[in-house]
Amino acid sequence: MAATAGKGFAARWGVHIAVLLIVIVWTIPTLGILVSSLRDRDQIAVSGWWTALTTSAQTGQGRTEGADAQVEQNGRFVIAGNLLEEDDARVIRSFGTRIQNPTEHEAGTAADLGDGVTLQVNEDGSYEQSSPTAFEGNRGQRIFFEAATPPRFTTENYRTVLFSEGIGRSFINSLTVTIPATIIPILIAAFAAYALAWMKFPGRAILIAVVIGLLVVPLQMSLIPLLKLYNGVGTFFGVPAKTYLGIWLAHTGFGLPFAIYLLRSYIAGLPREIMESARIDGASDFEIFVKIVLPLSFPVLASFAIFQFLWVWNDLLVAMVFLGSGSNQLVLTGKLNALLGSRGGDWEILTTSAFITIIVPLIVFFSLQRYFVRGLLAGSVKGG
Amino acid sequence: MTGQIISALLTVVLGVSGCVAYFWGANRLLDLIFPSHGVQGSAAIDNLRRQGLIRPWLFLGPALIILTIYLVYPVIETARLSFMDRGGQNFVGTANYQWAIGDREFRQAIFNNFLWLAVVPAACTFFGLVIAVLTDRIWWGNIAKMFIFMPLAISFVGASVIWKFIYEYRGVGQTQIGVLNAIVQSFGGDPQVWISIPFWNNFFLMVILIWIQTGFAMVILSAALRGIPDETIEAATIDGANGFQIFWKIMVPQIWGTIAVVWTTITILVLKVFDIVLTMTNGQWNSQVLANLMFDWMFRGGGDFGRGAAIAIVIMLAVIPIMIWNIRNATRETGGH
Amino acid sequence: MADLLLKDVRKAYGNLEILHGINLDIKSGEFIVFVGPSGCGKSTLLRTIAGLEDITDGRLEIAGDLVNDVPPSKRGIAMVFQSYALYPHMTVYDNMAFGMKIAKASKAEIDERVKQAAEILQLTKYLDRLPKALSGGQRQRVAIGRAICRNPKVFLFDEPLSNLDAALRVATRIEIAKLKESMPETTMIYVTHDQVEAMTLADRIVVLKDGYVEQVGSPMELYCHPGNLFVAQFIGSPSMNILPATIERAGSPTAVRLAGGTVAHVPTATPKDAEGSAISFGVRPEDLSIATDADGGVLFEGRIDYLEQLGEVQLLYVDVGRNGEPLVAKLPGSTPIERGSTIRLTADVGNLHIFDGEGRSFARERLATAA
Amino acid sequence: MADLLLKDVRKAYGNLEILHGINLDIKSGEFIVFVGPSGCGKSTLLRTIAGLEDITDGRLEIAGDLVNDVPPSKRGIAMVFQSYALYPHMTVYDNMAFGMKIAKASKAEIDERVKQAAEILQLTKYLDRLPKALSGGQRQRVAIGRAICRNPKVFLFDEPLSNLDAALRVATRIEIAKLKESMPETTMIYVTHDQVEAMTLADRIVVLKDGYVEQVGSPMELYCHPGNLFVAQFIGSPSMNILPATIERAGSPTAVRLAGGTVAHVPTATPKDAEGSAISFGVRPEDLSIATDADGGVLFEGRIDYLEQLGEVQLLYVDVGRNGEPLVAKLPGSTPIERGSTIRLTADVGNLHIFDGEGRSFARERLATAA
Amino acid sequence: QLKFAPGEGDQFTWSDYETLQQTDLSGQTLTVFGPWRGPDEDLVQSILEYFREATGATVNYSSSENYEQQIVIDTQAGSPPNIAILPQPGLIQDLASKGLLTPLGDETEAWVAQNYGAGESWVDLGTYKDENGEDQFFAFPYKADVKSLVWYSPDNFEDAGYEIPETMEELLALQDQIVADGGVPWCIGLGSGGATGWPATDWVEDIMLRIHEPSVYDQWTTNEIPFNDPQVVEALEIFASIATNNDYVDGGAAAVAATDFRDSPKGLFDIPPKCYMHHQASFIPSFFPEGTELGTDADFFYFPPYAEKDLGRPVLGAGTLAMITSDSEASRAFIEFLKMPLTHELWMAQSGFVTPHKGVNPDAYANDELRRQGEILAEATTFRFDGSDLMPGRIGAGSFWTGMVELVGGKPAEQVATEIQQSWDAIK
Ligand SMILES: Nc1ncnc2c1ncn2[C@@H]1O[C@H](COP(=O)(O)OP(=O)(O)OP(=O)(O)O)[C@@H](O)[C@H]1O
Ligand SMILES: Nc1ncnc2c1ncn2[C@@H]1O[C@H](COP(=O)(O)OP(=O)(O)OP(=O)(O)O)[C@@H](O)[C@H]1O
Ligand SMILES: [Mg+2]
Ligand SMILES: [Mg+2]
Repeated sequence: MAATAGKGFAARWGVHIAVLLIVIVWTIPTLGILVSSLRDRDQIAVSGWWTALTTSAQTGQGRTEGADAQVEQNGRFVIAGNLLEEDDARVIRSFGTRIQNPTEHEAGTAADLGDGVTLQVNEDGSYEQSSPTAFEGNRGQRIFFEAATPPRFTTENYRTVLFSEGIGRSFINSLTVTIPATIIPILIAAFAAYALAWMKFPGRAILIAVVIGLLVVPLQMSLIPLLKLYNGVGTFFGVPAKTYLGIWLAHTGFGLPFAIYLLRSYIAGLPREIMESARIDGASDFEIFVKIVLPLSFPVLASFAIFQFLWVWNDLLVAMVFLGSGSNQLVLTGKLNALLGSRGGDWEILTTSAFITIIVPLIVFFSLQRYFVRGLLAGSVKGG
Repeated sequence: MTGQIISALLTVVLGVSGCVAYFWGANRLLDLIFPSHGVQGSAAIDNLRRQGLIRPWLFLGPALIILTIYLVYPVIETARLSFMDRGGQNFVGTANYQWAIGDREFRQAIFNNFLWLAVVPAACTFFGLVIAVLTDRIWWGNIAKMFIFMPLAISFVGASVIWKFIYEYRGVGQTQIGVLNAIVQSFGGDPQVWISIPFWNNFFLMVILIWIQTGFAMVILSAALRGIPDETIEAATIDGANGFQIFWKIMVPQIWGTIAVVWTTITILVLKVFDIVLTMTNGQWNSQVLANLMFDWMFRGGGDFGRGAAIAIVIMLAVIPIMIWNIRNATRETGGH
Repeated sequence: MADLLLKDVRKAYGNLEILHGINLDIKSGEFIVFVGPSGCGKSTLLRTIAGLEDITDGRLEIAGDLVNDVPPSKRGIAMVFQSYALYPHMTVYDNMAFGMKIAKASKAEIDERVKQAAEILQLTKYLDRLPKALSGGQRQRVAIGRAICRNPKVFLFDEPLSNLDAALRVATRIEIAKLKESMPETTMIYVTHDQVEAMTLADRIVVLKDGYVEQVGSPMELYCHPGNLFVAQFIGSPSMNILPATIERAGSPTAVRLAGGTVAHVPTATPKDAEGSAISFGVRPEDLSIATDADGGVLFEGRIDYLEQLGEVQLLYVDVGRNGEPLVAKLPGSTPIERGSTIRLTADVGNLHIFDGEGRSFARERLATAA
Repeated sequence: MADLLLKDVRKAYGNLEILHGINLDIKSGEFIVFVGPSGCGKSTLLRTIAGLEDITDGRLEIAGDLVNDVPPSKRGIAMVFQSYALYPHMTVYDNMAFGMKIAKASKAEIDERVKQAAEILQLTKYLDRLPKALSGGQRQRVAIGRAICRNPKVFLFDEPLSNLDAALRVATRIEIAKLKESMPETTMIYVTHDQVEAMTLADRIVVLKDGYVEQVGSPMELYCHPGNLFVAQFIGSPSMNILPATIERAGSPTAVRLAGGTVAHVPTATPKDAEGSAISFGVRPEDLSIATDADGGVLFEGRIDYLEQLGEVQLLYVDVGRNGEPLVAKLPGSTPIERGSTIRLTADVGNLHIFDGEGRSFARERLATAA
Repeated sequence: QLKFAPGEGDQFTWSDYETLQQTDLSGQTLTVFGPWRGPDEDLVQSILEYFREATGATVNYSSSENYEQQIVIDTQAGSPPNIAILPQPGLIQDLASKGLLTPLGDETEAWVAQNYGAGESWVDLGTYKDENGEDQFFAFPYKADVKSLVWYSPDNFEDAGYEIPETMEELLALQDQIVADGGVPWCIGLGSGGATGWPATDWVEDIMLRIHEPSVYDQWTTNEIPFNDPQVVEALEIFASIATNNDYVDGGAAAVAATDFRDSPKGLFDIPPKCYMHHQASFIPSFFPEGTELGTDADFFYFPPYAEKDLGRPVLGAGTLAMITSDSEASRAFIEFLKMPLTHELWMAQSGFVTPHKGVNPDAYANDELRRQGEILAEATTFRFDGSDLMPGRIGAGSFWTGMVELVGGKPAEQVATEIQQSWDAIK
């Protein structure tokens, strides 16, 4: 079908444009996170993230040096210096000495501050203040200015996050939790889904109903009874209650209803003749499942794998409860979370961690995408 | 570090292979106990019949056990707690439910939940479907999909930060750092405190969930779309159907089962979702929803398990119609089997 | 040993009964062909035998054992599905090897048998392809290959050659015949629409109609002595011409008066009480020939309405005044005939058929005793 | 007006070229039949014409317009797919009505046309069913019904009758012929494996092989004057007997010496330089007859190896010493013949064919000028 | 790695360290669960390090974004940490009443009464009803926050010529003065995600302590007087008169609820300034723009009392309380550790730590600001713990918050108070 002969101009470009529009709308918030993760906290809170991409006018303030920096020139006392740091890329447009009016004077002009005192601030930040009388005090004049600020980004946030202590360990912890917690439910659910779709036994309809019903069980409700159970089992066998096995099973449990539900609906839709044909070829249910159903269910297995991976990867609560919150057991999300201050204002860290955690799921998404093959069933049956 | 990697690898391999070993071994064992190969005539057939009785349960076994422990047992526990007092120690009859019915916030939450249920699943499924279809046939479709998928992968906290910065409000005339208000202001409008406008704020919160969950719908639906036999689409093209007609009349009906799955899943998710409400408004400005209310009663300030459990049970009861609808679907599908 | 016994087998989908009590006794090693109009239940019957459909009622025995509840894999069958039912994710090779792999055959044996089947079916070039990259006929051949690679007690073929071209069809048909010959113990049940296949392959043909068995018999039996109107018309192509007639004189031979007034003397015995009753008179197109003057018995005379040249033969549609329904005659392609001209046709009396008011053949008593 | 012009049309899947430059000029209102061995590219060619496959190279014109890039829906075609391609979620009625609904036909008109098509195809009972509850033949009929409900400029049929029983097949074939007659302007392109269909329906037959056009011509032309060995063997069933021979004397008639030593005088002109060259000699089974003593020219003599009774005719497989490859003869069913006996066969010299070393007919020059 | 080498620096009471070394806990594990994360976690770890070093115990500290939820789950499920440190008395009450806490004993109770400034109020704070309804001392206060602070920019005050108000009357006058000068007096931001509204509760509590006797405050937090008592409504109205006055708050009343509490102090430092004052607890400097120097660029003053009411210098504060959730030798030793002045001094010497412990050396404070906060705490005639924390969670971390949002949204104080009272009634 991919080869169907030509389409009109509208059809050919319309789709591209429509998709592009949707993608843009969808990406704006994500882009916001990305940009924010490259800014420092102060910027995040004072200007919209989209302004970070362009040169913007921002106000700043500085102070002239104290009286001890003054030199006497031609009978006037002069203090000279620079408001900006050496490598500051800002260009000063205007300045003022009263905070209420920071743009009173244009850069490069001399402002009369009264009593014969003049102040000139140039675009590059250099200033010269001169006065007929000697300056006093070691706190200089406050100068406010408006400067054109070129886009400023920092990778500092990423460095903070990526090089924080123990991040490697929590990354491995996360993988240790996530990989089995993705594969185990797939296996268990696929078998169950096959049984619910293609095997005959009493109570099948009821089981399907139960599975759907269990979809809705709020995770929070299960935590306490389960942890109690774990502790009970732990003390009974004299083993720690919080183990990897425990968290795998927990994630498996929470992911199963959806997995069974999704897989069953797909597996039930496979052409019946193929299954029958295998049956006639002498295959047992187990063989049919492994050799026919599994390969043909790749698209749906892949999509479930993507989600389960994602949920487990981004999960914090279950990991904290069933694995523990000590620094040795911390999963990546937990670790990143621990980087945030107690009052959670560290948006730059939040956005940065959001971007760091996104990478692995995206890789998973991309690598599983190719199992979304078209026409997997093509050529198998005629009619229908 | 390497030591840790090795032990992690070992754990992973052990965990996964244990699971594989169960299924393989259990089936093998069944074949050994009731052999059907190499046994003559009716014995083989009898054994086969026995196998047929047992095998479904081998397949279902682990799932059932895990579901029972991890979900059924907690549900029963929850149901029990919903008749208990706040500490879960004393039986209080239906007091918790009576309280709920009389509670203004609870009724508010029910109303809002209906709004959510009406909008979010439909919107997610619709957008997901449209995107899945559109991206399916262009060369950069996978990349486009990745962008739609991204919100799902961004941790929830990350997402909530950015939506904060979308709805952020600064006083009239100030520089807006929220995209929405910046746009409104640039068109000469007055900035709004979006999330505090009662009733409408529900929709602003819904947008977030739609933004996140569309990727979910998209992924599942694109897997399903790929399964549609191309021939039927070709036949429709030849019958003169245009893109829209093919979409609505040929593709959608054929993946109807999957659409139902996506719809159901998102509906249930909507019933369960509380983090959006929690982080954005915590139910203030009339934006409460059941799940957040439940969470609130369960864990806030020590919690009241009784009431939390009662709300949880209400949430679960809300799923019953969806359950019935799904079972109907399932039996219709399998009717021919 | 693979006798098959069907006793009053019924199959219903919901309330809709498709098979209404089928009785068949198939001997081990027989080659049985099911024919019947589209939708009469051939595939259903085959699927029932395979165990793919539950039997709603009745008994199915294979080799003496009741197998109503035996799963397909234990019935020792191989089947070619009408809709192919290929494994879409496996190559042609794997599709054919699957059954043997399941049966744990050795690699070498699998390879040999697959290669051999591929050779026969001219699939060798395509062994590495997936079904979706095959043409319709190639897919069908894979489906056949899959069945013949295995070594079952019973073969079930559901229209296995429908998508093949004539040459391949003949070749494959002959291969199937050979296969049968090489496995004298194996029972084959074959559904087809092709008369030639049915006639050449079958030991016995089962004619089905609307879920009932109409007649069972050897090909020639069905051709020469159809038990009823339906079978008479169904077997043979173009089908037998049926004309209304009345029995002028019963007995043996029977004198039959055709609508046109001609009287034919059919060497079939009729009971006395049938005299004067309205009957159907049948004659096959190929049994008709041009009446030479020498021939006394001109049966029909009419204008040639339409003429189809098929090369070796030609089909004549002759208007004999049956409300526009033409009489069909099949004459050698070489006979010089012109459309529009009038023609006189006759037939050997031995090839004339008569059926009573309910469509049953008057010769059926004899058939019944012969069966 | 729906002339179709294919100019050097090529189609490749990846590196695999399936169609190697097809040239065809189809006149508006013609009935064209594609025949060819399984996998030769018939479906592919049809799909290319429909616009379902991109043309890799070449030009496709419909009614004078280049349509290489015109989408299928704009080409004014209806198509019956080899694999049916029914809409699984629609009832039979909706399947058939879909095209018209799309075209915004009135309810009444849709209803009328669907009902009428269902009547013709004997589907009336099944209008409310979903495809999955139909038999194979019923599904195929729905696919046909879907096409004939519409009113296209070009009809494309891909083996539309392969799953139908003989009677229905004839009936449907006649319906298609009638349909064609009622729409003289409509072009029909039809893929089939059935000789009878090809011969009876076609204005012209296109013989394809491995993605090349072998010969195009009217049915009788192909039958009587096959352009090459392939066509000669492909058209006609059982296929033409081909035997090695040498030209003893070129000219007209040509004297040909068969392997057995017999000399036949074939009334085909051969060039002088062909004298002494090894050629192929062909004779159709149905052109063979038992040599009476009166006949001078006994062509073959041999033992009857195998005998197939088809009712009206019988097929004889005669061992004439060609390394076990038998000569096939088709004789009237009534001729009394016994397996194992020796038989002498002859044929009318007008029905003998000779082909040069490359398999081309010696008569082809005449054909070429005639075309 | 110990932050300050034992024995070095005489601002530390190093003798405590030697005492601590007497306790040998090697081989024992102590799990501590606390609210501190990020930079705060580094601080608490630096303190725990001394405990590890001296006793040989393994100390695992953990925290979580959902720590309130987590502690409930862990204790309920029977796998609690040894020590839980929590800032919410309401939550502690809950744990205590379910019998999940171990009493610290009379001795510790007496120790707090003796050694902490305003000791009795701290003892009250640590005393909760156990599952039998009996009062027990469960929670040991460690680390306090001073809430009665107003932050401002000295430069801006100087430029505008404003004086630090010494009384509430002066503060209210200053407010009008600023408006008259074309400025905006206050930045108020109540936004805090799920906890939106809480900064307003601090305002109301501070006002309560300034218009009524402390006993009224206590009656209020225990609901002995209803929430909609006129005395409470009065406090709400005073707050509303500021927060809903478009002239008084940056961005106008609408912005109050919408602005995040972490963003709102930034208005102090904008050019031109968006506001001149910001009422917030001692932790807020972490949200000041980077490079803001305390003392020069930003400073605080005590939220003054009404001169006419003569209620002394009330101070509103908060703090974290340590409890034994799983008793062990190490847990006990840890509580002893918390009693040591050294444990307080070590944190004081870093940042963000104020303590009512009278035995600590004030020299240990890392800077003047902390020291001044410590002084405010020490000079307090009345110290009251954050009222919303004292109230049951459903109120203090629920309807009180939402009520405040509604209040600034323009709902009459009377009605807001009545609704909060109703929700309180609902959980009785
Ligand atoms: N997707 C594909 N990729 C590669 N080869 C293909 C593909 N589809 C078809 N083919 C090959 O192209 C050739 C022509 O196929 P096509 O379907 O046109 O044959 P056909 O003439 O219709 O045969 P049949 O009569 O068996 O239906 C076949 O050999 C087939 O294997
Ligand atoms: N799932 C079903 N539900 C209801 N009716 C069905 C179902 N499957 C088949 N039928 C009906 O049963 C009848 C017999 O079908 P079957 O497939 O056995 O026919 P068949 O003889 O194989 O025909 P064909 O030659 O066309 O393949 C048909 O009329 C068909 O419509
Ligand atoms: Mg069939
Ligand atoms: Mg084809």
